[in-house]
Amino acid sequence: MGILEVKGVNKRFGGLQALGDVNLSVKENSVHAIIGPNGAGKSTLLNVLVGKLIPDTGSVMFDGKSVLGRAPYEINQMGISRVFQTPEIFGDLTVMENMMIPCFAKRDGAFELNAIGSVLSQKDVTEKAEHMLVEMNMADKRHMNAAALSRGDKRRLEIGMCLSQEPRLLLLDEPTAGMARADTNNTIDLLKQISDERDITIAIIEHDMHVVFSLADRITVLAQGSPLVEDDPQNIRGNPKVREAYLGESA
Amino acid sequence: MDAILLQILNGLDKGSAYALIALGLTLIFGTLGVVNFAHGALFMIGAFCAVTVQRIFNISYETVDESQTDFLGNALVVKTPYIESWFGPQMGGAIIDWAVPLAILFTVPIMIFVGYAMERGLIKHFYKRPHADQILVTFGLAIVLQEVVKYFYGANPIQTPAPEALSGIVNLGAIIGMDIVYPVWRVVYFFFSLVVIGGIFSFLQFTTFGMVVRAGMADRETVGLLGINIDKRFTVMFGIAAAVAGLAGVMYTPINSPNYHMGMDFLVLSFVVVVVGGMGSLPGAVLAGFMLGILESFASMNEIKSLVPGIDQIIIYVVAIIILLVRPRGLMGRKGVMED
Amino acid sequence: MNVKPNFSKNANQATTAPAFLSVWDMHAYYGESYIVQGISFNVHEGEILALLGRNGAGKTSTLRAIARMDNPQLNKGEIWLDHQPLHNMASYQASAAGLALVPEDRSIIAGLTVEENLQLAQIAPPIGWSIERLYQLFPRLGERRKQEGVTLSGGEQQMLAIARALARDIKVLLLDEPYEGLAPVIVDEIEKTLIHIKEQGITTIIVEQNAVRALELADRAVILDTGGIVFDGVASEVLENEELRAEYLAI
Amino acid sequence: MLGMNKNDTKMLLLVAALTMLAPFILNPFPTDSGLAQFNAGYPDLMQRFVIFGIFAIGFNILFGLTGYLSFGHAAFLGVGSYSAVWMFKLLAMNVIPAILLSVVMAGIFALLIGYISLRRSGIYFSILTLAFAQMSFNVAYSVLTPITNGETGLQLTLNDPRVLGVSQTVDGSIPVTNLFGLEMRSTFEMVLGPWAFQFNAGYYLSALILLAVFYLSIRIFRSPFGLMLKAVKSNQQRMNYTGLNTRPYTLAAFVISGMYAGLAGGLLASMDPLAGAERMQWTASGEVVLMTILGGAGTLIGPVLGAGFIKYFENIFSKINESVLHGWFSALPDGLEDLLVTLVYPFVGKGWHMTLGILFVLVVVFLPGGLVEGGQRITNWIRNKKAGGKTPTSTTEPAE
Amino acid sequence: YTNEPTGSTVTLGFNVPQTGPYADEGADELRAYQLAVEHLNGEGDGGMMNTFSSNELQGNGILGKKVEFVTGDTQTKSDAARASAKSMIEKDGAVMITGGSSSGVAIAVQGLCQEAGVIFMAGLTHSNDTTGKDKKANGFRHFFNGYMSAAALAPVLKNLYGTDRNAYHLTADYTWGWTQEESIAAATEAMGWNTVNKVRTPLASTDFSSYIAPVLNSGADVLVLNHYGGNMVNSLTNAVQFGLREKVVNGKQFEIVVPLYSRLMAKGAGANVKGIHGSTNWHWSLQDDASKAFVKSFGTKYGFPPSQAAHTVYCQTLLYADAASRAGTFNPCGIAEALEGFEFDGLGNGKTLYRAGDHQCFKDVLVVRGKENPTSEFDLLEVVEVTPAAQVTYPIDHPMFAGGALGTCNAG
Ligand SMILES: Nc1ncnc2c1ncn2[C@@H]1O[C@H](COP(=O)(O)OP(=O)(O)OP(=O)(O)O)[C@@H](O)[C@H]1O
Ligand SMILES: Nc1ncnc2c1ncn2[C@@H]1O[C@H](COP(=O)(O)OP(=O)(O)OP(=O)(O)O)[C@@H](O)[C@H]1O
Ligand SMILES: [Mg+2]
Ligand SMILES: [Mg+2]
Repeated sequence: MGILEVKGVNKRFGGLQALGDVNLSVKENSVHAIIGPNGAGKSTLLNVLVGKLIPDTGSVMFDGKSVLGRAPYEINQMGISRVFQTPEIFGDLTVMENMMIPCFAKRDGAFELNAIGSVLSQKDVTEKAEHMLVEMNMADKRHMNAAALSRGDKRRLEIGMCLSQEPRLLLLDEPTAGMARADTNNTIDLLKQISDERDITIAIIEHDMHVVFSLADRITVLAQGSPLVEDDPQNIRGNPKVREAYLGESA
Repeated sequence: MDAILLQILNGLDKGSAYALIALGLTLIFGTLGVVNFAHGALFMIGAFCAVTVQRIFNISYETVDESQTDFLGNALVVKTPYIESWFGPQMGGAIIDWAVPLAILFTVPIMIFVGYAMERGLIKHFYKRPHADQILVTFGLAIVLQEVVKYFYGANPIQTPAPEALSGIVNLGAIIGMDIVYPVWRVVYFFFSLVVIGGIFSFLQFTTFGMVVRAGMADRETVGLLGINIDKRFTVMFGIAAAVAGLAGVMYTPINSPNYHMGMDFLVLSFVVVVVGGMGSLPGAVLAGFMLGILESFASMNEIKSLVPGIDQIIIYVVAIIILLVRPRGLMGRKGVMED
Repeated sequence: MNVKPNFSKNANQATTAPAFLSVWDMHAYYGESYIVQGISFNVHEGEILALLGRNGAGKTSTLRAIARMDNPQLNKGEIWLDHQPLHNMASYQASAAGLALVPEDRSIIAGLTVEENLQLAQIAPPIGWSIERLYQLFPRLGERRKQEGVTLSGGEQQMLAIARALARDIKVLLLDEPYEGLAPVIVDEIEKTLIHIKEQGITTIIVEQNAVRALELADRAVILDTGGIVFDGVASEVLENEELRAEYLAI
Repeated sequence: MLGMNKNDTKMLLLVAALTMLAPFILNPFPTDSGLAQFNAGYPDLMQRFVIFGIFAIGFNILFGLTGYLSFGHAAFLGVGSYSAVWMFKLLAMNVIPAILLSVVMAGIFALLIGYISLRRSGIYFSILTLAFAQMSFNVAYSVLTPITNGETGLQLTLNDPRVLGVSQTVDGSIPVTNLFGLEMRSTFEMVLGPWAFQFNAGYYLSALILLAVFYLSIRIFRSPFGLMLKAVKSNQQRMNYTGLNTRPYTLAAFVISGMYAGLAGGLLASMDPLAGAERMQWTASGEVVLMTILGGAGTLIGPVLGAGFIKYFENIFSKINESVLHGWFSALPDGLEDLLVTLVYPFVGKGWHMTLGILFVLVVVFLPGGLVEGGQRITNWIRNKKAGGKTPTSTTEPAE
Repeated sequence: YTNEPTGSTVTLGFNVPQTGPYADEGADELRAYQLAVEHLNGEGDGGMMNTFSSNELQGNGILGKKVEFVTGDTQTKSDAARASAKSMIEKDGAVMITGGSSSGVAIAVQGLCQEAGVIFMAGLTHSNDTTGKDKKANGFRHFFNGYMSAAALAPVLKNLYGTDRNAYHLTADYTWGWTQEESIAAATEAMGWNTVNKVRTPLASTDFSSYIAPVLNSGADVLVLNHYGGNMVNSLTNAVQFGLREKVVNGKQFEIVVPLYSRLMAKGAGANVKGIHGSTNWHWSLQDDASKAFVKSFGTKYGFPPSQAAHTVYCQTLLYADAASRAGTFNPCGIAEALEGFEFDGLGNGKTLYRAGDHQCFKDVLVVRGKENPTSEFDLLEVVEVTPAAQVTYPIDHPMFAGGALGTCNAG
């Protein structure tokens, strides 16, 4: 029994079957990669998981509780955090403030807030945010407005924000797209370290096979809205169907 | 029955005014994304174009009539319009009589120019600025325009009658054997607004102009990258919108005598109409205009008023609230237009 | 103006052909922050140039400045394309002169369908490939022609952005991370397309984090670091130069 | 100090000094000079400065932090005023219960309207608030006349019941508003040579309240709550996916700012016990929007400056008439005098609207951040001048 | 007392609408005020000071003090009007406030003056309430009111249109409209008319067509427009548009009545006013010496005849000055005492009484009609009847004026 159980999820957009009978089980504390051609429905699946979309049929259970029908913030409070394909950050706020906001969250993701603001808790938050900035290698940009970051930096910031929430399930939609090689490697290391040291489960969508194969414990290949295969990384690499539909010769 | 038909008619007629005013506003506000608090002022300037034409036609020479006295007891100075002396009292009188329709010819270029000057001189710099700044600058502009008009024309309403031939009443019910009389000019206004609305629709529908402007609104940068000079098109759009506002104004003058604050009187209403219609939707604005017009007419019926006292005071707002709660983006609004 | 300016400092010894696109001493600012700090390079007709560098190096800013976007502001410098002085132009004029930029965020226009996004590119002359021909190149787009552009999957959007550039008759194509977010098979496709485009005589500048792929495709490479050029030479040279690779590309 | 950083403390102290010394600062010209026309240091206007300052500060908590542009805030001001006047009529002439009731009533009203309006965002929200406010205005103007006294406005009369007090004083007039006996209208006049300075009890009460709520707004801006609101403004989507239910936060901001408006309304009524429906009209809501933007939305001090600016024009420029102008220019030769009067006259007196409109345009074109930015530019310029050299202007820091 | 003048001058506060819909009326009032000040200070031809029955005023200011004035903008809003009045009292030291062009504002400012301890000489305010339920000891009204309009109009209407009529009222939905509607309905019903309907229209209406349309089939043969200002111009224009003037109902010609006329505003309705009856406080075409003197004085200075608003505020200024002179003080209580029960003549409306009990002036009221063949742009109305004061006088405890109390004079 995985921490995340997706059963028989269907989603249509008009005439297009974006998700067709998707079943997926993600084991606790594993890194589960979802790969597949463009338009396969990977992001759509994530949208269903975080409550942005409501599927036509099917069930989604997180930690034994149903996710469907809950508002995005409630789902987040259950412990699911998501990095978007196009970075969603607070453009008007500084990098530091961006990082501080999720740091106000408690361990389980619920917000603890004090409108009058006790000095002490704010100090904790600042420290934690500072720590996270260092970890994401962004400390020198802390006073910049987030909108002015380069794209790779925006993505790193977003990952950092999601991590500092200390979620139980982290959903990553192409986290290293547009990231320089060096930072991609750093991110891989960071994610590895996180999945090893903390009990965070990671589901990752990625087109960069280097990232996928360095991280994933298990891989699901999605094609035209349905899972094609689910297997260990080595087997996926060798799977001819996957090669044809997705990897091409270059992998 | 007659009474209800009459109110429907009246609602359509009121609605045509609302729709026409809202149409101009939605071109600027719903399409260009500029919160234009000066739209009422454009409407007002259109109306004063008619006043001006009337004044110009009435420029007179003076003769002294010894047989009569003025209020101070001096000999009366009689004024005769030059037009009457040039074309003879008959023809000249007719020209003066037709001042309002003739003013249309004069209004369109003036309004396009006003729109052009306004956009190039001021609004241009505000497309990317926050809506709040747009409000401040257009509100400031509206006040200035208003005060200039007040300076030259005073604060009281100025009568600008419809031509004699169009100012009577017609019996619209005659065909169906009922007695439904209605002022001719209001019928004219109704059809006039249909023509203008139709014209604008077809212009935006059958050319790519509308699509380009919409695209430019969503993402100016990218449209520029595709080789399109979007600024020019925005200016044109602004000119058209100003002209529509002006036309709405000119034609409105015989219905109610224009005064310098008539724009402000219509401003809130026209914003409500546009938003209820849905941002970015021209048909929405027109539909909402007619709908609110009809509802307003019904709400002012005695039967309704006796059921819900004061309903005519608030009907527009009640309807606006209900529609916005039931339909998040108004009647026909497009997603993402001015939702932040 | 017939004299073709040749501003080359030290570059281009490899080839003697005159420059088709010249960038000379370009300085660009975002408001008060000085980002592009005096860049000069040349591109020859029909060549593919890879513009590389880590996140925040200024690659995007350079492309945007060349495409004459309002931001960053070009405060000093000259850009010549085929005898035409781009530096005096606005972006729409640069586009008319034959320049096309595929921006990193793809900039698909909200509220417009796929087809309208393409039509939009064919309003102002000069007009390039027909829409039908583009659909042949990217069948996925043809299938989704009535769908709103922004609801496309990430990869599909990328295709649309490239197609939109080709819908115009262009001389120079500026690609900002075209492979980002694309499945490996599609990357192969696009690479083929780029080669195809090159065969048509179109000049290309490609910015890419997948440096190896970009370098394999490109004839020449320019490496940026914090707003200045640190390498300008033949592409294969970079692949061979361990030091460069490690220092600037982390590969 | 008091949990604020150094800059904020400095600003609070500055505001404190300005408000406390306002009777001096606003009366720079000797009473008999021609320029006395520009003096603003009389009780009524000073009261209006601070009260509308409070209104604008409150509005800015909603608009500056969350970006929700309410076009109906005047309704809360109106509700506050009506509540206060009813309190004076029914309970007592002491301003404390009246002000408390206005804040509470405005809060309840804001809760209702906000709860519904906040289901929408952007322009749709603005129009919803506008619709509610216009409805309130129309209803107050006519249908609810028994409660609001319609067009005339709710006033005290000689036969108000007034449980804790008298209906009329011994000399047969209506008692006046007071704070435990200190009459709001009592004014101490200090004459210093040609100058006369007025110290008014009502003004100082309002000013102290302004300081308190200004401090509160600083704390809100700097608190995590304020940060959350700014984040909501910046990216509501991300906020949702960070586990925050944004609705209660925006609603809280809405209610708080509504209560500020109610407080302002209550104070207005306390200074001058009248509540008119036109306080709720859309133009009144528009005015506070203009004040906030003019001063600098999202900045702490901006709204207060904006409020002062507009009220100053309304009350001072509108009073400059032709004969005042002739008075100013009388020293000049006749022809020149007439010429100058003709040139200036359209912009003062009945033309004060024109000047205000022109200034709106100029400010927003040249000072995109409002008056606060103007102030910053001047300080920067002075600093640069002092430094003597050409230090590049520092990167635009948020103007606060 | 408040603002006791200590120097050689005395300051009066002229508080009129300078912006908003009544700006032109406000401007005309200001002109009249300036004229009055000139005359009080001995400049100009003296105007009605020469015809005024009281001979106290010498052209040397008031009580020997030169008259100065400050002006303010009421914006036709109670709040703004009070702010403006306060600034005159607190900053400029005005001992008297006068002006106003609407009842709401007049009542609001009257209340303020009562509290502040200065005299308020109301300008154009026609609501019964100003000297009815909202009367104040410090406030005085020279202008007539809704009741008086009705009392003057009714007999004329009876003569013209007979006693068998069905009246339909359109009424501006606020206090002034209500009091006028009540007054007219009562007066016409008393002479036998039937009131078919009383319909309230929102103040903010600009287009009255949806209120006019039902009139067509209501069986009414008289339409009474209890509207003022812009409302009146529009409702009248709309009524004429719908052909009401040509309509024949039950064999009777349909008639429109506008109980309160303002010549300035009527101009906006243009030819639509022709033949339509109403009442007015005063009109420049009156031929008594006082009116002629005032028109001459005003017309010579400004080039056009004064409006009724100008006339009433001019009178109010002279009356105040005269009362101060007679009382020998600027103390509001002294002045109030001098004004209460004061009888005078020579200010244009014949013999007039400032009644002590409610501070309302009782004088002749004019019934006017829109002129068929105007000779100039000012020549819009013609006087058809001068209703004598006695006919419009009502007892102080008349129910339409009940509630409220004058209170006692406050000197601050
Ligand atoms: N709102 C929508 N309306 C219509 N079609 C949609 C919508 N959202 C997604 N689609 C379609 O659903 C399919 C799946 O999209 P999705 O974004 O999930 O793909 P993906 O697997 O994430 O692809 P990529 O790797 O390119 O990001 C695509 O063909 C897309 O065009
Ligand atoms: N709008 C902006 N305002 C201010 N600074 C900006 C803006 N956009 C980018 N910058 C800054 O300019 C620098 C260069 O950014 P640019 O986007 O050109 O980098 P890049 O090389 O394309 O990086 P990436 O690989 O991450 O896309 C970065 O430091 C970035 O923070
Ligand atoms: Mg995707
Ligand atoms: Mg980039």
